[in-house]
Amino acid sequence: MPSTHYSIFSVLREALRGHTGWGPAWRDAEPKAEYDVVIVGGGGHGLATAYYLAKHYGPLSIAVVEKGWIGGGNVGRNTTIVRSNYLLPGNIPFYELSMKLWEGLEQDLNYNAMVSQRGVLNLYHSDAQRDAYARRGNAMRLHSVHADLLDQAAVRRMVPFLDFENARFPVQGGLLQRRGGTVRHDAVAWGYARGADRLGVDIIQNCEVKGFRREGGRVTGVETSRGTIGTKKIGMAVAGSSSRVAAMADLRLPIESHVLQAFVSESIKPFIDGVVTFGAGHFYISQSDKGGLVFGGDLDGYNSYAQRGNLPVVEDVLEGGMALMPRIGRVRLLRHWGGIMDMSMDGSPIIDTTPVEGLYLNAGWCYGGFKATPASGYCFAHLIARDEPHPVARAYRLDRFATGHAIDEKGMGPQPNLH
Amino acid sequence: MATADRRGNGRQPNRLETGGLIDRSLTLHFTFDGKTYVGHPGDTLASALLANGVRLTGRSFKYHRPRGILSAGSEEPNALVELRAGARREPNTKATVAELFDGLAAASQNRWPSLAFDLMSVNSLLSPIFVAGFYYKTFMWPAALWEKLYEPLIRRAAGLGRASDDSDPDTYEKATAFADVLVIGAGPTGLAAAQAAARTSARVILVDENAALGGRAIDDVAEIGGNPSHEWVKIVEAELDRNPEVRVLRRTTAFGCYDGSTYGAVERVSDHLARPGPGVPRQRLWRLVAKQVVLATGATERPLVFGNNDRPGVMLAGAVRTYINRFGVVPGRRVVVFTNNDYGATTVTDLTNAGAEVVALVDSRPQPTAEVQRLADTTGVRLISGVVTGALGRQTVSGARIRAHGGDTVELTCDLIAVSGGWNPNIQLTTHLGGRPVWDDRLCAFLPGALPPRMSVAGAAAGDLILDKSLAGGIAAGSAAATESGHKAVAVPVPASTAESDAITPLWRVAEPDGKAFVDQQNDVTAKDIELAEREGFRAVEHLKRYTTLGMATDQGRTANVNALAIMAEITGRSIPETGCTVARPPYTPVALGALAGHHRAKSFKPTRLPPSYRWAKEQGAVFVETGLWLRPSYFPRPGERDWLETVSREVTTVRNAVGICDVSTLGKVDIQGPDAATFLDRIYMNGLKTLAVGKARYGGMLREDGILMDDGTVARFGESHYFITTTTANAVKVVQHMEYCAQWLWPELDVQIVSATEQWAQYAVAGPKSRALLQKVVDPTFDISDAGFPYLGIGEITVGGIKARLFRLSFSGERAYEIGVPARYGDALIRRLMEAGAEFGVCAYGTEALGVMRIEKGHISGPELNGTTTPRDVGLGGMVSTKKDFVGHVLGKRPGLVDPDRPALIGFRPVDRSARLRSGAHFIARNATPTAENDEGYMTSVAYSPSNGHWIGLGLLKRGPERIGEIVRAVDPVRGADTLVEVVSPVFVDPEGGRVRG
Amino acid sequence: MDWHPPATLDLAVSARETLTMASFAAIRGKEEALREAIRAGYGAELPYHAARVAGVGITFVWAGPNQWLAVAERENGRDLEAELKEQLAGIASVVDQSDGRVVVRISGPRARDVLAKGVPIDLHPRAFKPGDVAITHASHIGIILWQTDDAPTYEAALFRSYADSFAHWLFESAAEYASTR
Amino acid sequence: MRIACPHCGERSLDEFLYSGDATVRRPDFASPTAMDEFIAYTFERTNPAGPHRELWYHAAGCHAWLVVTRNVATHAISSVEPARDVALAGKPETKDGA
Repeated sequence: MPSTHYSIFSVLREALRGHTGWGPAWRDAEPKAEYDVVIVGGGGHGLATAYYLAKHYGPLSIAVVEKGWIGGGNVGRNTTIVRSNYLLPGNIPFYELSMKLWEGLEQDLNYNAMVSQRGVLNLYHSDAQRDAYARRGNAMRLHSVHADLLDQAAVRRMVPFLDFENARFPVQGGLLQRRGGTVRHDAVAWGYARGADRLGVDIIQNCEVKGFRREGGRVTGVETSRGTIGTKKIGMAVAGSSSRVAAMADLRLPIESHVLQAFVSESIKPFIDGVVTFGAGHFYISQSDKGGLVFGGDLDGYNSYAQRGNLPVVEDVLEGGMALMPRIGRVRLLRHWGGIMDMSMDGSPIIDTTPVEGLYLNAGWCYGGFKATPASGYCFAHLIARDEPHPVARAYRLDRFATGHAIDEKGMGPQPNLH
Repeated sequence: MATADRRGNGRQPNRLETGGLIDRSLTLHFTFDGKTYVGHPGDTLASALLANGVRLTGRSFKYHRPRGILSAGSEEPNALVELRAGARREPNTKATVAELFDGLAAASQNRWPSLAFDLMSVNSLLSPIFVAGFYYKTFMWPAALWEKLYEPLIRRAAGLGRASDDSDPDTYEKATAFADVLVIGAGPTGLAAAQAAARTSARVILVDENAALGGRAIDDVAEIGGNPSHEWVKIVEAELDRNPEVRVLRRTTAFGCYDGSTYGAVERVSDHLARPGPGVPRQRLWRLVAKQVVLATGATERPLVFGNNDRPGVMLAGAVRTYINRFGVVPGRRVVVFTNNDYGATTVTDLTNAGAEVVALVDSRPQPTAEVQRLADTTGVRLISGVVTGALGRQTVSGARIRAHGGDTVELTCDLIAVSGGWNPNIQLTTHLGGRPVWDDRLCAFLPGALPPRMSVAGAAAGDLILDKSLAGGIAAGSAAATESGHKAVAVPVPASTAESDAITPLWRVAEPDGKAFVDQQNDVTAKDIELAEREGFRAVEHLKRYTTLGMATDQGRTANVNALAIMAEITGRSIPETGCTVARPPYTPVALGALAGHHRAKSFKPTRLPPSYRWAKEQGAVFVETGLWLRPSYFPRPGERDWLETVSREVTTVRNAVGICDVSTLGKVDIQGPDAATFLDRIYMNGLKTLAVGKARYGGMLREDGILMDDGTVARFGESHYFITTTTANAVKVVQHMEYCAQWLWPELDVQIVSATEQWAQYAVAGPKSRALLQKVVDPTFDISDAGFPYLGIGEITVGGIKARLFRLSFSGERAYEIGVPARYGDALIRRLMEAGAEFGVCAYGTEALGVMRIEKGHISGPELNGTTTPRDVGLGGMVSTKKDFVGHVLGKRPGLVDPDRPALIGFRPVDRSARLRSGAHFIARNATPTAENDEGYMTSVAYSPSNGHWIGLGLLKRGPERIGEIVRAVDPVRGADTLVEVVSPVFVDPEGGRVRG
Repeated sequence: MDWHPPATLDLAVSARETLTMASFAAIRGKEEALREAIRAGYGAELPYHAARVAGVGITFVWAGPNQWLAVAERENGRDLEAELKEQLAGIASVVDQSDGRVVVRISGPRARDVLAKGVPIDLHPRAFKPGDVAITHASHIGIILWQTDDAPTYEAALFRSYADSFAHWLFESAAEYASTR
Repeated sequence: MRIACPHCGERSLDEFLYSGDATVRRPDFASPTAMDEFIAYTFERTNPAGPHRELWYHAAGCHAWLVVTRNVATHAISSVEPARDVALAGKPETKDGA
């Protein structure tokens, strides 16, 4: 009998029989003719949506269709950070719901995605930055999300390896969210896939969406590389490709696709506990459980669908890195890669219905999509099942640009590459 | 080399008497794990360790199995050491590429307490549990223990070497170089390509990761052009070095291919020395921009997958040859050669020539090829058609178990198993821009697919593994690249070379191995792990990699990926192309992070801009603050002042009662001229400017197209078609960019010329009731600056000591004030003159702190209010916005969300308890409400201690703020533990009637 | 500027402190009139592209589309802003740049090697010659760069506030060659 | 990536700033449907995964705004024109089309 549930007993039993009894984590499903709901996109958000739909709103027949292999988009190419240290009321409750779901994820999914809450520290280097972080920390506290404003001495105790002596922009302190941290990114996709599969969801890989079937302004199915699948409800969760897929339904979105690079170093003995974000340059860093320094910086800055970046940004990121922590000079960069970000016009996401009835949109995640995965799936499932927004995601409307209700954390305006 | 001694070779049991490209006349001392050894110039750490008979060099990542030296190059998965010590400690350094220098100190890593006796090797006993993906299935019970127990344990075990505990003491730099033809790799192919290209007079850059050029031509014994191949290398190298248009970058790895035919390369300028010379960087990052590129990166040998194939003493056959031929080291005395191809088989010759005994040539192919038969005949080696099923020995190889086709098993004693599973062309750079490799069944390898623009591939990297084809390919590619880049072809004959055979029959893994059969040695991924991944559904190549961590180690799986893919294909019954392919990410080999930063670290992270009064302010003992790139005086402490607050308060009081001087040169200044200048500015600013009289200035605000405030400043009109505007310091560059955008893209029909003049003028605010009196002593007397002749908002061109200057009657402080500008070179002289002239009035210099206090006292907005989310109305400027004309932001500023009367709007605050301190970032809550998100009504943007009022004051954005004057609200600041009652008051705390400014 | 140039025979660095400079741009429709005025007044042909030309007692540096920088020695109180405003009245906008930028001269056999460490353009003699101009940057600092002779000698005009940082980069980049001869 | 500035020649990416879609044109503020037009102009994007015309600014060079035609999927650039020229050429067309 194949082992499906993970427990101390099943792990030991399989260890004794050479692990020959494990079954597939998820079935490689064949598409059926019709489903109640089809989720387009087998990334973190799509799989989480399917999981929560099946768990909370069933019984429903649900399929997730994925162009390539599941988890191959941004859930598999990010820097693994989770946090809810947002400023604006449209964002905080949503990301806090996500944090809470992260905190219970392993038990919920019976899958260890290594949720590790070792803290997220945003450094400040000026009085103005301190005040902005105070405003943010206070906003979090008003939402019952804990945050601490640290002075320089406290930061020094916590992360003594930064440059406190010779910095161009000296560290003055930081805003700390102790519950922030990292999660093993690939495992999130696999865990949700396995969880959804066990609730009967069909996960269909190598199945590319080619178009939407519509009758009288509402959807009736999706055309895929593996045939047409009938359905009345389609959830789009294809961040990075949202504009392309939306175009199949004749929608133009407030989104540009931009490339964000991520970096990992060779494995070294862990010395960085949590996540540290430089406030005077484009650089943030954490260290994985395997020992690699995982870091990143700013967008490359130009529209792109190629999953790669260019050298100037690589240099910019490492200039920030060496300015912040000059002891990493002799550590080596192992790999850098790029992911395609759905950059929205205000830097915040969209979870909403669309002008096409039955077509639901989950898009515009910018570079914040990974940390949002559980809440995104949770709220998108709610929207699809109930046809009304989940209360914590109600600000993520598609028409907010027309009405002047942008959720602009950075205050950069309708310039996607500046968010 | 001064410290190297000439006393002798020491005992190097495996060093050959002759041969190799090392200098036996010099002896270098080095240590490994504290023990001293000797080697020679030309050695790598690996070759020197092998020469000294050291085989155990490291422990594997997960199971802590003993590991030795597998390769002789940058693909090495096992022999990783911590090189150097202290601040220069370099973790995970491959011993196979670390050049030996006198005094080198290296230590093994990831073992405790010692390399030979590693307690962590108990992990090996737990290996039945620690299979691929075990993390995801376990450590969940109970949930609380993950972060308290399991993860800390995992993190303690994680990582290989240790990063230094101190700042890297060496320097790095970056440079850019351009070439007609960039040749990557200086093996026979690359040398031939560079030679062919250079002869056309093209500008050529040749890079190679090694110190010595030659590649296979120095690793193997062959003839090229009638010379021993290493002699041919010298001849070509000399020709290239003589050519002034050729730049040869040795010890340089081209690590990444980027758009626009730009290649990242890192030159290890000083890594072969104990420390860099004076002024010399440790490493240099090159951005190489090439019209044409010839990729001649050769190929990497694949190991064979059999039992205990990770034991020290199992070595790639090509590496065995390299150690013999390039380093004069024979890595074993009794050797089994195990191969599936002809090239691997010929290793027998090198070993025999070096005096080693080849106890068997094990060829997995059912029938020996003609080449192998000839080899067996000429050397008399025992030829076994079969496979090695397992290496014997605990810490190092002591024998090999061999299963002949037909089933006979034999155990042979040996100390080295030389293995060859075929060759993988080094095509990584062809895939960096998304090119997909294509599978070649004959070579059993991936070849380059679609290439990056302007790249060609030659030699082994293109699948031409045989020497004569490599040379011909190199010459053809070099010539073609030079021609493509605009040079006239010069015919270069292909030199004759030794005949070779590349015949191969694939063997991806040995069936029924004796012991664990490793695919990825560094990450401890076995053939069984691949089976498990397949069983659990992780069949896509990327799933396989991510689930098992295969190919994710410091060697990027260069010796592992293709074997793994082929094994997955075997298990699933699909072909290799159906299974997938491996696409590489940069860098090709790991690159020191310091090199990517170069000069830009510590104080040089970003340039520092110094304002004109910097030198003078420094003399005065000013405290400076970083404002963007500028370093501005923050305040000017005087002896006896207790703290900054006392100093700043004194500066404010001096301005309000007498006169003060502040360097405001950092404000952006833009000169705008042209017949359409007035129309142009009218479309940029939200308020009308066409009516501004010549000789006058006006406050102006500009919006983004979405109706949000972008910047504010003054607009001065010097002539009908000549304006001079100021911007905030922070937005100086952005505003010029915006204006250029409007002039070139939105309204190109307008004739306007925009020139940044920020740096031309040293500009000082002279503020306070005595400001005119002071200026009258400085401004040349021909100019009337009386209130009648020079009223508030008047501007004019004047002279100061005969120098042309500009005077603006503007005030940020609310006092009678001027800004006086002189050409920047006179800035230092002017501040000295102003201070001297002001002495009789009690003048003081003031910095950004006092400037900030006074603007808050006057309710003027600044950065915290101009935060990219406020409308003019939000900050009390709604009345300025024109309703008639077109300007940027006009239409979208009327969206309902932006005109909602409930939006927080700017208002003033003072503490009910006047002794209480206010802080920016506090949120406003109605007096009797609980502090929750629902009751959040806005936040404090700016605060100051107001010496003029004798208490703290604040500006903030409060829901319907202007309607609530007199109300008392809470300013809650939980992150600083404060909750203060504040009264809503007018945002103007000083001289609300505005009389002082007019004098 | 904080001058501590490294001692080497292969590189000479100096600041040109005695220049008067002004930028100017043609008013629309007056492009030809401007060229004629420069021709008549200074005997120089204004370059359309990134180049620097010499006139009588003056040089003109291309500074962007329809924009030039006039550079001259500041002898006898010469003030190019005033001079050009008079010469080009009604045909061009003129702005004083004498103090906005400092001009650094970098000369000698090592000049190319040192500049390559911060300037991302091709200065090989086949690509960049005396008379050529480039608006670019050096180590994050904007410059207008031109070559004056084959020594080679380059001049970089940069905003005054960056001078110390520029010098620091330049001298650090040159340090490698300090002890070569 | 390298962009051939029509004024300065080919330069590295780090001299330029990308600034969005060049296929949208600022509407007439006096149009009766100005609000809708400005909303579409400012916020809605086609964002194609292929050839695209976009605005770049030669920030560290000649300060020219450029219209770059670039394949967003491959980064291959097929043309670079001064934005002023494109805008002037497009002006009457915009009026006719409006």
